[in-house]
Amino acid sequence: MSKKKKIGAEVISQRLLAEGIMDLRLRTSLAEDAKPGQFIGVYPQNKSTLLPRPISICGYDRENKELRIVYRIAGSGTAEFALYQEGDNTDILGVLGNGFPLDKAAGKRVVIIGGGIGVPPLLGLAKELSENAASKPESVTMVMGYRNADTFLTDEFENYGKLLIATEDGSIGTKGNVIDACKENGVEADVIYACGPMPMLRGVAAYAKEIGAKAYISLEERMACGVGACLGCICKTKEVDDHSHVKNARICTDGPVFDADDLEL
Amino acid sequence: MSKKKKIGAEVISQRLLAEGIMDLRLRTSLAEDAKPGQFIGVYPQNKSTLLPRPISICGYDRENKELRIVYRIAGSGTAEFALYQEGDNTDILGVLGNGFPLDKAAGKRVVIIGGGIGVPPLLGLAKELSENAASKPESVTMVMGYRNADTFLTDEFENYGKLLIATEDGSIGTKGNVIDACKENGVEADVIYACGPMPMLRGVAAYAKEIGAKAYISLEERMACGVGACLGCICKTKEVDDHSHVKNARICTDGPVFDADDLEL
Amino acid sequence: MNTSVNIAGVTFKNPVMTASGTFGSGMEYAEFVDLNRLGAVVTKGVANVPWPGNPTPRVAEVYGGMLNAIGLQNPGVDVMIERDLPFLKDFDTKVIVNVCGKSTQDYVDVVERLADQDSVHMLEINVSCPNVKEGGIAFGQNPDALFEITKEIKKHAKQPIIMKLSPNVTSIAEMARAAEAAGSDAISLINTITGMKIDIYKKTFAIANKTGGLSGPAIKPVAVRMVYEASHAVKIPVIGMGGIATAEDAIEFMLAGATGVAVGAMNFHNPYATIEVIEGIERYMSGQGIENINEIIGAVE
Amino acid sequence: MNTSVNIAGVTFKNPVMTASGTFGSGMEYAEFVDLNRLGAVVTKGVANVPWPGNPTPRVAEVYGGMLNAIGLQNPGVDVMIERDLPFLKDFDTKVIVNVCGKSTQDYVDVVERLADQDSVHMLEINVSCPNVKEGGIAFGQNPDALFEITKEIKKHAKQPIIMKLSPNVTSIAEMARAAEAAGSDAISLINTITGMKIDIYKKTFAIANKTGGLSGPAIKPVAVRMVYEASHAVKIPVIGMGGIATAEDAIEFMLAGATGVAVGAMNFHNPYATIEVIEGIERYMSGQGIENINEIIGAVE
Ligand SMILES: Cc1cc2nc3c(=O)[nH]c(=O)nc-3n(C[C@H](O)[C@H](O)[C@H](O)COP(=O)(O)OP(=O)(O)OC[C@H]3O[C@@H](n4cnc5c(N)ncnc54)[C@H](O)[C@@H]3O)c2cc1C
Ligand SMILES: Cc1cc2nc3c(=O)[nH]c(=O)nc-3n(C[C@H](O)[C@H](O)[C@H](O)COP(=O)(O)OP(=O)(O)OC[C@H]3O[C@@H](n4cnc5c(N)ncnc54)[C@H](O)[C@@H]3O)c2cc1C
Ligand SMILES: Cc1cc2nc3c(=O)[nH]c(=O)nc-3n(C[C@H](O)[C@H](O)[C@H](O)COP(=O)(O)O)c2cc1C
Ligand SMILES: Cc1cc2nc3c(=O)[nH]c(=O)nc-3n(C[C@H](O)[C@H](O)[C@H](O)COP(=O)(O)O)c2cc1C
Ligand code: FES
Ligand code: FES
Repeated sequence: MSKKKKIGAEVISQRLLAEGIMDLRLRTSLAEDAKPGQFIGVYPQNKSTLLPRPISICGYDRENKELRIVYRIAGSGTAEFALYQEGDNTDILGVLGNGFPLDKAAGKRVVIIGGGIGVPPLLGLAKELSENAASKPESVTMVMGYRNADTFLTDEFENYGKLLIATEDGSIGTKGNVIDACKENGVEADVIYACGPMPMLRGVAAYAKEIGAKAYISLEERMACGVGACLGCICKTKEVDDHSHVKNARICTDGPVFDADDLEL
Repeated sequence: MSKKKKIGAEVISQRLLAEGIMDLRLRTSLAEDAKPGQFIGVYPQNKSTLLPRPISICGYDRENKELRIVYRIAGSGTAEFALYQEGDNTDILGVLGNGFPLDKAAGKRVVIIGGGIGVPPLLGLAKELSENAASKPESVTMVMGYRNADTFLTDEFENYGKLLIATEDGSIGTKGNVIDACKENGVEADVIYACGPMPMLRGVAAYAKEIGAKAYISLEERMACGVGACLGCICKTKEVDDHSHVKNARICTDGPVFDADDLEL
Repeated sequence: MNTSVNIAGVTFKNPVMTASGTFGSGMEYAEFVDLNRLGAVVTKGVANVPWPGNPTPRVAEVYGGMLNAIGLQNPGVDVMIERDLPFLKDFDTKVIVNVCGKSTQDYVDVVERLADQDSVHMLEINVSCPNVKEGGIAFGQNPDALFEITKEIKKHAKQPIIMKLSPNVTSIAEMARAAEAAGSDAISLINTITGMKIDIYKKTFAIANKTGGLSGPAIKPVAVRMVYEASHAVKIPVIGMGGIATAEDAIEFMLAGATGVAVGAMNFHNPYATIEVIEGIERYMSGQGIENINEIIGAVE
Repeated sequence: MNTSVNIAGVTFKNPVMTASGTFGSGMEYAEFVDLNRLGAVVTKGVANVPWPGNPTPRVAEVYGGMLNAIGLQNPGVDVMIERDLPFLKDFDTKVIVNVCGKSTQDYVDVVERLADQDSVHMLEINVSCPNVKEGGIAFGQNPDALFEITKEIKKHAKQPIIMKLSPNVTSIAEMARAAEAAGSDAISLINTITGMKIDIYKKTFAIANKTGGLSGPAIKPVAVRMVYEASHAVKIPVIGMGGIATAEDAIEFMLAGATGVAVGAMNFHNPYATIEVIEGIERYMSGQGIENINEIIGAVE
């Protein structure tokens, strides 16, 4: 693994994917080190805001040094990013975080579960699992939850296996959340990878227990440094860990992906 | 006179005039109210800097709503302005200040003296005096001081009368300052208009006394509001004035142009 | 929708005021803003006699804000009565006169001169200006001194008084309690935080007075915290200020416990800021289904 | 060109350090920065036993800076001795361990445990963290308490000590004098200024602890002022921090009176900040014809 860097990146393209959801491709050497489930920090130019915005890696083309992020316009930083156009430059910090443990998938029935803006990092995971011989699963099912019919990335997920959709308003797929969709479809799994809001992740962890699967879930927390130095972004673990010695893992470096069994959710 | 405004302006063009000196033309309705010796506040976009930059009006085309400013890159705000290109937008505050008292020029031998970045506002003055019948002077002499041969606006001044140049290094015109140039050329005057650094303005005031002329000089001071509210930009006056009642005039509203006789220089 | 608030018996059409010293006496900004729309105009500090203030440079820009050391230049209370109050009387807004002094007697003199001025609705007593050597700050940094001067001023004031507190203290709650105990009708905070800027090339202070008061968005988190602490320490109403630029900022202060809010240095960045804050508060209220603005005061506990 | 400074008998190759809590124990930023180039690495605060810290959210962004209420999470001094100090020993830089505690005895325990650690060159005593209820801040806001704890720690410390002062006080000069009188070898300032941020849509505090410490460029003018006041109040050396992002910022602190300077929150904005500050100071010195960096310390009076 190469060193983390703060580095300039050039915008290759940007487009609107769904209401308030942007798809941004960057040219950066960081792509060479990217793994699914990792993230980068994107720095706004606006000098009133100094902290990097953590955004998951949605996809990468290592050879062409392309990194893809898909994000929701949530505040001043992402609103600024949404204005970037081809040829613009931006500063990014990365590659950050551990990423999904691919090796756990080998030969297993894998289910990938995403909700809302937790969906994008799972696309990179689905792609990697389909392409990477070493971690080839027995099967891959994907379950993605959206608010309504304004979904995004679904066409791309379909390239990598069976896709189930849940929508809150029932306009597409199962009416309800991703767990409802899993149950409705009797989804079975040995290994679950998930990313989404905390209530969903709690549901996933419980469902995994129920069906006897391992769950690897990606968490979110407010961050400052992004590199494990400030202790801003901790989550509670069941056991005392090596770093903190107080049952606090750093999401930015020890995570963002954790074995659900290790967490106090 | 119309009300002061904070208003968006569109960049018509920008070019480099001399090393570190920029010539920026803006499309703005404020041009309709502009007078020589007045200034505008230009707001940087950089959110770490919130105060407007006071920049003198160098020229204006009232009909086409064009305002011209010529400024030196002196810090972060002006460095940002220097990057503006045709079609960019910027916020400006104006029109600010009193401007030169044109009526004092009517039928008089007028001398216009400028030094360094005090030169630009005098171009607008020279033009107005040459065009405005009501304030037509008997004669106009212009004396501009620069550091070296890297002068600016001299070709344009020459359209409006006799131009004398002083350079610190003697590479063009008189070696020395503007007062040296006046003395060397035996410049006579009834009325002097001047803008430049404080030591020069003190010299101008003394020279005016010597030759029995009235001097109207434009001052500079650090400003916050630009509209007379904060009392940040005062200069010392000889008499108690109506506003402050403590011999402090506000350069941004009572000035920037003052009768030198009224000031405690 | 009800946007009016009551502070010490005075009703303001909305909670949005101007911060003293950043809005002249209203005249300068009347070109930009319809003063009739403001909750109140708070004037520049006025003393018993004219004050010349400090030498220049008096202002300097810093990251996200500015330093000032005007030094309370003012034309004296007589000029205020002859010139500024008649001007303000014609507007449908409340008028709060900010009062400064060097001694207790100075303050009392001003307060007494203003006693019969009907157009003055409240008095804001500035005991927190960091920029004058012998000025009010001595009163503003010591709870006993604050108590004494508040008590004395209260004896002479005909209008309700607002003691304006300094943030340059260890415990703002203690200062708030001292003001309340001495009978202040309300408090306002924060005044500027003492700061310094040095020009490393000229090797001089950016402000002739060496230090200046820091204001602007940079100080907002400190101001919100102090408004929260002060409003939880006393029962009298609190007027909050410090870096307010937008309606969101103003609402943050109100949720923290402010009944009134004032826009200061950001008038210089955006002369329309006060009006935009008023309009933004109304939008927030309708967006959130809030009928009465008083519901949001201190609503985050 | 001489960029080395001496603080309480310890020689630093340059005045640039890391601010405690913003640089881990150096390990995390070693990927970005050659630690050998730093004047010193100042570690995250460490207590006698592991501390879990505060609930999340612990950090929030504000205009020109951030709030934090980490609450001094730390793995305890034993882990520091077994893991962090051996790591740091391999670098050619000075190591300053930041010490926190809830009682005088807590501090003394840590100081004694570190007494025989040769790789620790100085101890910075954090009596100014605003984010722990029973923590050091009580010592940091009262000159008598500061005097007592300093005296007690000084009795037990083998390395020279630096008392780290809180800006949340009425008189920083008084605090500096108390630390000096009790025998502190140096002082550092400022720790964060207590602030608050409220999310007006969620109607909650942005930081779970309600208040957090404000740091970053927003606080620089306050920090420079306090460094100036403190360094004029005492003879012991001062280490300055608060919003330093560039060499210009660092030089401003030194001109105001700081012998050392630390980069804190701005490491998060620019992980190379420390190195850029070091290089920028050298450029400034050659540009200004300054041979010895000690010439600029306190040069603006
Ligand atoms: C590991 C990780 C991966 C993420 N991946 C994605 C992604 O792929 N796509 C996506 O749209 N969003 C993602 N997020 C959330 C994203 O970081 C926030 O939406 C973003 O920071 C908002 O910034 P802003 O300036 O627009 O909002 P503002 O509200 O203006 O931001 C203010 C501050 O709060 C922080 N902040 C605000 N919301 C969040 C949040 N939900 N999580 C963490 N910090 C926040 C910002 O970083 C900034 O420091 C991820 C968060 C984490 C922690
Ligand atoms: C009435 C008036 C008219 C002016 N006209 C011109 C002009 O036509 N052309 C021109 O090049 N310059 C002019 N100046 C000077 C110009 O305002 C400054 O050079 C400019 O503000 C520098 O901004 P900055 O952000 O680049 O520098 P910075 O140093 O980064 O600015 C920091 C702060 O200091 C203020 N400041 C810095 N230098 C000055 C200065 N000399 N005078 C006043 N404020 C200053 C800035 O406005 C800002 O608030 C004028 C000044 C005044 C008062
Ligand atoms: C230029 C200027 C002048 C000020 N003059 C006064 C004053 O006369 N009396 C007073 O009580 N406060 C004065 N203040 C303080 C403001 O009223 C306000 O308390 C402070 O600036 C914080 O608010 P802000 O960040 O919105 O500016 C002044 C502030 C500035 C910037
Ligand atoms: C995330 C964070 C954690 C901190 N932890 C500590 C600490 O453990 N001990 C301490 O003395 N100061 C701590 N501080 C304060 C900094 O060392 C520094 O004094 C302050 O942040 C001001 O400097 P800055 O503006 O450059 O960040 C912390 C600051 C931050 C931002
Ligand atoms: S964000 Fe700093 S430790 Fe994770
Ligand atoms: S800049 Fe505010 S009064 Fe002139």
